[in-house]
Order: sequence, then structure tokens, then C-alpha cells
Amino acid sequence: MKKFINHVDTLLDESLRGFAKAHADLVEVSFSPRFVRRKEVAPGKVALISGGGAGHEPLHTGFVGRGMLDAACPGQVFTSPTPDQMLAAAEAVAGDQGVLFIVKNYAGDVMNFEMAAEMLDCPSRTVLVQDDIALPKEHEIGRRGVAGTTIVEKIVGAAAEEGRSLDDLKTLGDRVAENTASIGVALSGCHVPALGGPTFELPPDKIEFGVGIHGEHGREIAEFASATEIVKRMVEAINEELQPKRGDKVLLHVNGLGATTLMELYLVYELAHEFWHQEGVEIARSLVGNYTTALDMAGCSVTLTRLDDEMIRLWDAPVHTAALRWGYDHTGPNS
Amino acid sequence: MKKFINHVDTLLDESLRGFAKAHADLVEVSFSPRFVRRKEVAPGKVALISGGGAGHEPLHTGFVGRGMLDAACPGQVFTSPTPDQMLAAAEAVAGDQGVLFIVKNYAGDVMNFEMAAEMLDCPSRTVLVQDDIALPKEHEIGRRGVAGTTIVEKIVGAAAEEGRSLDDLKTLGDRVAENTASIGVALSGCHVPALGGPTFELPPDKIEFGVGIHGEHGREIAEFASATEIVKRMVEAINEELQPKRGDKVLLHVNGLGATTLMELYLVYELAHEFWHQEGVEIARSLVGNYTTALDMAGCSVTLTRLDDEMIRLWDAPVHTAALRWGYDHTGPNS
Amino acid sequence: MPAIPELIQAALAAIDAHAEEVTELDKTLGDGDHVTNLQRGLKALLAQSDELAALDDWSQALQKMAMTLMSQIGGASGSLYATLFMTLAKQLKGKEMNLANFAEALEAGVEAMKQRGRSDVGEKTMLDTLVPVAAYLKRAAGEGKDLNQVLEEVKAVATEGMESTRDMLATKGRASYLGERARGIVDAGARTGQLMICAVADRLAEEMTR
Amino acid sequence: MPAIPELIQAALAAIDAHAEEVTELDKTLGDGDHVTNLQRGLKALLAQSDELAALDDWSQALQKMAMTLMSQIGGASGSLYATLFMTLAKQLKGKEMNLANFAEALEAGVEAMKQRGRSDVGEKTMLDTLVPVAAYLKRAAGEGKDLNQVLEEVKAVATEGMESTRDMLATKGRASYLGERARGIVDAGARTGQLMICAVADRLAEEMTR
Ligand SMILES: Nc1ncnc2c1ncn2[C@@H]1O[C@H](COP(=O)(O)OP(=O)(O)O)[C@@H](O)[C@H]1O
Ligand SMILES: Nc1ncnc2c1ncn2[C@@H]1O[C@H](COP(=O)(O)OP(=O)(O)O)[C@@H](O)[C@H]1O
Ligand SMILES: [Mg+2]
Ligand SMILES: [Mg+2]
Ligand SMILES: [Mg+2]
Ligand SMILES: [Mg+2]
Repeated sequence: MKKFINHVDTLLDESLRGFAKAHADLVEVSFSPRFVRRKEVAPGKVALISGGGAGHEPLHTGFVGRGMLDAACPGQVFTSPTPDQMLAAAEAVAGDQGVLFIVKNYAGDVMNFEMAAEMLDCPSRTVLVQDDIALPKEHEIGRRGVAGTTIVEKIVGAAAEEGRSLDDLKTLGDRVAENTASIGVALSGCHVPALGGPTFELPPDKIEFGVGIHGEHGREIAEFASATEIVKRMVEAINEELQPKRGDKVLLHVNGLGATTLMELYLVYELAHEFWHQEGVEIARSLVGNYTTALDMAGCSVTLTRLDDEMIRLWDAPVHTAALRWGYDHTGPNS
Repeated sequence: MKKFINHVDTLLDESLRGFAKAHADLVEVSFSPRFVRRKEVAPGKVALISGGGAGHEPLHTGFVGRGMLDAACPGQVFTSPTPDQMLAAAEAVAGDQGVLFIVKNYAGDVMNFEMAAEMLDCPSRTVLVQDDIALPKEHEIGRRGVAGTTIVEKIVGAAAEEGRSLDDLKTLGDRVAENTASIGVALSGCHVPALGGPTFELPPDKIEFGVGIHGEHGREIAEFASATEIVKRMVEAINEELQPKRGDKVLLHVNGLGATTLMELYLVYELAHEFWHQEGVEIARSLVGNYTTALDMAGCSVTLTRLDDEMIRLWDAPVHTAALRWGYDHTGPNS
Repeated sequence: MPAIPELIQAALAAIDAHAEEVTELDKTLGDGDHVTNLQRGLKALLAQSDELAALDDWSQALQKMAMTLMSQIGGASGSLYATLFMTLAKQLKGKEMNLANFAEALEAGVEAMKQRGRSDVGEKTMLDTLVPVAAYLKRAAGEGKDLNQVLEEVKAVATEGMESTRDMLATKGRASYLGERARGIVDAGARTGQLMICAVADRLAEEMTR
Repeated sequence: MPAIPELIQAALAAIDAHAEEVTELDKTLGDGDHVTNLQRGLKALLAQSDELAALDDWSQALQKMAMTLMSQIGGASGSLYATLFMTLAKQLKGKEMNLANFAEALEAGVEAMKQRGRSDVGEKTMLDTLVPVAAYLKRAAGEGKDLNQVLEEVKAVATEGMESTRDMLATKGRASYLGERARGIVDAGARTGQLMICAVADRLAEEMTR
């Protein structure tokens, strides 16, 4: 496994140091414990804090900044962060209004954020993202949180910026999360630095359908097929789950898992768009690109969010982070 | 080779259709012949048109929009576009002020753009980007154009937006191009759809040093080594070429070739930043991410541009395209 | 009794010796990081050897270890082991370290883990190793068993618990995503729990024969 | 004389039959797209068979073909072949199609290609096939050689030209990036030029024996 790396143990910090310098206009990075915080926190707002194992970049560190997260706590690659990180981040960015944690639903993340919440000495609530429909809704520990996290963080981030209350944001976050469904497909495994290789290998004619974002196996190994056929399976699964109606407005997010080209992602977007267009569903907003990656996995996920007018307004609200930007004036690249 | 694809022959158009829909607020796409144009062209400005083989996305289509390109002409994967594309694009976006073509220096691109320029019935000039220092400066056909193209397109794009004259822009573009140097390293080959596989394969302990962006072999096959050692070779080569002096301001661009994670790119950025920082060179601006890719190649390039005050001002000027954004107000994501 | 650092060393050695095997388990059922997570935690404990050895109060030492584990391991196992050690520390506060007190503390510890993980035995996790071990120690302490015998028998209990995960369906943790695909493979956390328990038991037994 | 579509068909068949070999050449020395580029161009010409067959003026047909090649091939070879065909069309305008006129037009055509590519023989490109062929045809026409003999000999000339690229260093096109690494391998464009010339010559010869 060839990567640009000096040592597995120093990878995360060296990378964060580069991130801090490349985006010194937007963020500050603390190393012990590790968290990325936005440079200027608007006073009197609820602090939005997320985090999770590294390896999904730009999620979450790339979403720290105006209109989105106040802080992100990166764990080691694919390993949940530890409670002391969340506590330190909260201390740095939270005020009287308390903290809203946005957590992807994985045992490790849930437990570590929970410990942090218990130790925190300000009010906090947690929005659990569990958009991955690869697992049945009744799954014992709930579904996994995957690419829908970006949508939740963007919309709730905009609302937090407006000074909304903790309870309000929790309700909103849950609403976005509940209206969001994702499904992922892997064409290859990913190469985990600490393992020196892929978590799984796929024969040339197989794909992992319903794959997670940590190099876990998918729901099932399926036959490789044309893009049209693969995407059909993906969108039908989502459609069955969310059941958007004719005239409903939705956000369509096609997310690359790492090694899949933008050309392919836009092609997948086209096919998914066509499907819902035929169904009479209005694709009101869209996002195509690598936002929630699984290191260098080849593959993609499709996410659909049913939008209401408030969600659209908040999606459109200005955001200026390393990885997601629109609507802000006079914000030089890194001036 | 597994990709999200229906057929090699339809890949480009299906992908462009998705691109058109995902960015309907910014661009319009024409299919016969193929070009992407910005939706609203400011009147009275010089039209900035670029293009090249597909497979390098977001370059160039992702750079069409306010403050950057007026149009981009994508060829088939790794194949230069044809003159009729440039002519149609010019017809769509050019006015009295003429056209500035920004062309990466490859025989095919140069000849096809040249034919277009000859057939065009308005004034035109061409800025040739040849930033790849893998080849010696005296190379018979000049050096290749690689990731430095983004820098040229951004800075010249901002100047065009200000209404500068064709000759002015040509002079500026040449100045940026001359002050820009890049070097790329591949850790793996890339999988070309039409070939059904990689253009070259690398043994586990080898890298291509000085690789191009079309899956061509690099200047030489080198030993795989630590990130520190690889980056040292890269930055020393650039440093020798550009010879920035103590106190000089530069823009540092670390570009992913496709399958390399952001984590690694930021780590490479950190190492390169540290090198020039030690040299007393001021990294005044930076750009880290996948901008000029070679399909799904694992690898990255480092680009340095020596900046003057005008170039800094133009770099900071507002831009709103699919792939590069800052500084514009009230620009919803795709509203 | 051996100093704490020696026990940590023994646990780490056992994990190191089986790193590949366990990584393979967590790659198949999870995300492959379990060994690295534990190694990072145990190494961090070792780095504090001097401070830990200096504390002759078990409760304080366990609390310090809990904090280190909490901030160093991450993942599911990090929060679970941190919870375990925090509870052990709390339970043993002001108490003498002996089998009975330890067994009682451990029982409380695994209860806390169940709460933290919203899980119980039979779900193919480390609890399938730890819960029977806690129950056995409680019983052994009640019966006043010889410590040497306990140290021998506890290994069999841990191993049996670990082995029991092989044919289970997983309902907690990442392995639960796999459904039937998880059957036939031992849970990584159950295996490392067993490895560490056996290593520590051996180290303690060795000490007692000196 | 066979209709234009038949000649195109023959050229395409030759490319198809050697697709793998040539792709390997362009993968080693270039970017591997040369065969696909030519196939796309030739197929586009074939798609216009009816229109081309309807034109019995060679100049018009060549001009139409030039435009199609220009807009369909792309890459270095697209602009070069488009330039060649445009020049052929211009040169043959109002002229009868015979060996002498064709040879003269071809000479002008390869000159235009040299200009377009800023290149000449000896740089390891398709010109190493085309330039000697043009020179040979000029000579043959001057000598009033028998057309059958010309069609036989031109294949040898094309093949020799193509073969000459094997030991050259490349100074134009992508292969020039490779320096010494380019030696020992035939240039893809030189090879396809030779393949198409041979195929067309064979097809013409076949027609003449009918
Ligand atoms: N809810 C839970 N309750 C008890 N144990 C769990 C739970 N979730 C996971 N585990 C244990 O944790 C182990 C995985 O630990 P580790 O790989 O370090 O963390 P992660 O699963 O976050 O990658 C599993 O093998 C299992 O034994
Ligand atoms: N400047 C040039 N002059 C003449 N022929 C050239 C030149 N550059 C490239 N060629 C020819 O074009 C061929 C490559 O064509 P092709 O692969 O279709 O285009 P590209 O090089 O743009 O990928 C080379 O093998 C060579 O014969
Ligand atoms: Mg993990
Ligand atoms: Mg090409
Ligand atoms: Mg794990
Ligand atoms: Mg080629």
C-alpha cells in the first residue's frame, strides 16, 4: 500500500497541521486533545460540534466555519474520537446556549459522545444521523450515519447561525435526519493506513451493495453491472424508504467515496435525477462531489433529503468552510 | 476495471448532462458540439475559453462561471477537443473584445486550438500553460501544462471580469504561467475507460516521479519512500526552477490526481509549506484538493506560483464556479 | 503482587502476539482497527508506568488508567474499557484489593459496560468474555477458592466466553451490520478480552509461585 | 475505382485488426487513445457513406471528410489528418483524380501537416510514414509507373517509414516526454498511417484486377 505518509501514528497530526495552515483564515486546530474550531465564533449561538473517525475528509473538519460547524473532533482513521476531545472543543466554542452534538450512529461514536455529554457542564443535545438504509429500519442499534451527515450539518449549521435555541436545533436536526436516506456502493475496498492494505477485496465482477464508510462489507455482494442498473437499485431502495410524492421537493446528493472520478459522480447524478424526474419529484437542490469519503474507496453513495421550505432556505443560507462554500461576501480564499 | 459507466462512448455526454443539471444555476451545456458555458456572460468582456481532454475534472468544466472561464470545451477522456467545439463556444460567449484561449501545452491541444483560432472571425490570443517541470525547460515542444492551469485560469479570469483588454490578459496570463512551476508524482496508474485498464502498472515499491496527467509515464521510476522524502524531492525541484527569494510571496497548490485522500494532500501541503517557510518564502495563498486530476490515479502534484500584488488581488477576487468559490454574495448553491 | 506496569506489559504482549489474527477478525466483522486501538491505549498506559507504579492505591491507579484509556483508545472499545476502569476505580475506592472486592467491583464494572453499550451477553461482543468472567470470580470469591486455582480456571471461563461468540449473530457493534455473514467468526473484542485476561492471570500466577 | 466508403471500410478494418497492438504502442509511448480516436473518426466517415458516395467530386468529398475528421477525432492525430484532408481537397479542386494529381496534392498535404505539427521526418511520428509515401508517389508519377506496381511498392515504402521510427528518439508528441525510454518502440501514428495506406492500396489493387 503506497500512500503519502511518514508513519501511521503521525499521519493525523501532520495532516491536521497542513489543514490548519491551508485554512488559517477559517479555523484553528488544537492538537492535545485534537479538535478543529472555527476562528471566530459568533457570540450567543448554540455551539455545533461534530466529529468522528478520520478518513472521511472533508467530513467533518472541512465543514467547520461560518454557517456550519463550530468545531469538529477527528479521531484516528475510522476510530471514534474520545470524550476529552469533545469536552475541549466545547470549552473552546460553547457559550451559555449550550452544545448540539451531531453524531453519526456508530457504537463507538455514540458512546464517546455520550460520555462527553455526561461530563459537560453546559446543556447539550445530540442529533443522531442514521441515514444509511442498507440496514433495515428496525436494526437493533439503528442505522449507520453516512453521507446524509453533510446535509444535517449544513442545514442545522445555518439555523444555529440565526441564533436558534438548542431545543429548536435538536428538533430541526432530527427532522432533517429523518427525511434523509442514503445508500452506498463500493467498487473496491479502501486502504487503511494502520492495516497496510484493504479491509476487503472484491473480485472484478462484484460490488458491495449497501457498503458503509469504514471499509466494512456492504449489505450484500452483488454483481457488477452497468451504471444504469446499479443506480436503479440504489434509487429504488431510497425511493421505497422515503416515498417522496409527486411535486415534493428534494435535495439529491451524490457523494464520492474517494477514488471515483467526478465524471462518474455526475453520471450517477444524471441517472438518479432522471429517475426522480420521471417520478414527478422535484430535485430542488443538489450536491455532487467527495464529501463523505471512505479513504480511497472506489464507489459512491446517493442521498436524498425531502425538503420543506425552511430547509431550503437554510440550505441556501451562506456557508464558508474549507469544503462547502456559497453566499458569503468578501471572503478571500485564505486572506 | 469497475467504473460507474454505461458505455465508453456515452460516458462523457451522460456525465455532462448530470453536470448541467447539478449546476443549472451557473452553466449551460451544449452537446453538439460539446462545450460548457457560463449562464450569464458579462457584456463587453474578453471571453475566456479553455478546454482539453476529459478525465481531469473539475478542470476545466468545473471552472466555468463568474470570475473564471466563460466556456470550456471537453474532449473525450484524455483527448484534446476539436476546433468546432472552440468555435461554437466562442460564438456563444465571445463579443467584440475577442477571445483568450487558455491551452495546456500538448501537441493535440495546441493544434486543435490553433485551428480554431485560425477559423475564428474575432480577435484571439492564446496563453500556453507549460508548468510541468518534469521536462527540461529546453524541451523541444515545451513543457506540459498541468495543475498550474487552475492558477492561470483563476487569475486571468478575475482580470477578464474587470474588463481588461485581450492584450492585457494575454500578458498577464503569460506572466502567471511563467511564474508557475509544478511537479507530479504517481503512486499508481489510472484506469482509462476506453482501455479498460491502467496505462501503466507500478510495482509496490515504485513511484512515477514527474508524472503527467494523462496516465503517461513520469520522468523516471523512483523508489517509493516516506512522504517527507518524496515531497522533499518535489519541492526542491520546484525551488530550483522558480528560485523564490526570501520574503517572496507565493501561492502553494497541492493537487490530488484522483485517488489520493485529502488527509494525505494536507500532509503533503504541510511538508511543502514547512520547506518554503524554512527558506523564508512567504506562503501567501494556498489551494489544496483535487483540481487537476488524472482520472483515478493515486498521486499528487505540487505547484508553486510566485505572486506579485496584482496577482494576489486577482486571486482573492470573487469566483463562483462549480469547483472554486469565494467572495460572491447571494449565490445560493443551485437556486 | 506484580506492579501494575508488569500486568499492562503482559496484556500488551498478548495483544501484540495475536495482532494479525485479531485484526483479521475485526477486518471481517468490523473495520479492522481494534488491535491498533488497544495497542495505542496500552502503550499510553505503559508510558505512564512510573506514575502508575508510584501510586500504591489501586483506586487511584485505576482512575488514572481509565482517563488514559478514555482519551487514547477511541472507538467502541475505548469508551467501554474506560467505563469499566472508571467503575472499578469507584468501587475499589478505600477498599483493600482482594479477590472478593475485585470480583464485586468487576461485576459493577461489567454492568456499567452493559449500560454504556446498551448491550448484554449473547450479542457477540467483548461482554461475552467479560460477563462470565465477572460471574465466575464472584462465585469463586464466595466459595473462598484458592487463588491459584482461580487464576487457572478464570482462563478457561474467558476462553469459553470468547468461543461462545463464534456461532452468534451479532446484534451490537459493527458486526451487527453483517447479519448471517457474521456467524462462524469470533468477535475481536471478545478475543482481546480473553487474551488480556489470560495474560494477566498467567502473570499473577507466575508471581505467586515465586 | 471503389467508392470512398469501401476505402474507409478497408482502413477501419485494418485498424480494428491491429487495435490491441497499436493501443499497446500508444500506451507505452503516449496516452493510449490513438486507436479509439481513429476508430471514432473512421466510423463517423462511414456513417456519412451515403452522402460521400453521392458526391462524385473528389475535392468535395475530401473536404467533407476533413470536416468530419476534424470534429470527430480530436487529439494530435485529429488535427493532423484534418489538415491533410483539407489540403488534399483544396489541391484537387477542379482537378481530375489521377496518380500525378494525387501525388502533388499529397505532397502539399504532408507539408501542411509539418506546419501544423511544427515537425518533420525523423521525429518519430506519423510523418515518418507519410512523408516518404508522398515522395515515392511523386517519383512514381513522374516516372509514369504502372499503377499496379505503385500500389504494391507504396506498401513497402510505408512499412519502411513506419519501421524507421522504431529506433528514433521522439522529439514531438507525447513520446517526446520519455527521452531514451522511447527507443525501440514503433510510433503508434506511424503504424496506423502504414496500416491504412496498405489497406487502401490493397483495396485499390483488388479493384483493378476485377
Ligand atoms: N455496544 C457494544 N457493547 C459491547 N461491546 C461492543 C459494543 N460495540 C462494540 N463492542 C465491542 O467492541 C469491539 C470493537 O472495538 P473497536 O474495533 O476498538 O471499536 P470500533 O467498533 O468502534 O471500531 C467489538 O469487537 C465488540 O467486542
Ligand atoms: N507534432 C506532431 N507532428 C506530427 N505527428 C504528431 C505530432 N504529435 C503527435 N503526432 C502523431 O500523433 C500520434 C498520436 O495521436 P493520438 O494518440 O490520436 O493523439 P494524442 O497524442 O493527442 O493522444 C503520435 O503517435 C504521432 O504519430
Ligand atoms: Mg473503528
Ligand atoms: Mg490523447
Ligand atoms: Mg473496529
Ligand atoms: Mg494518444
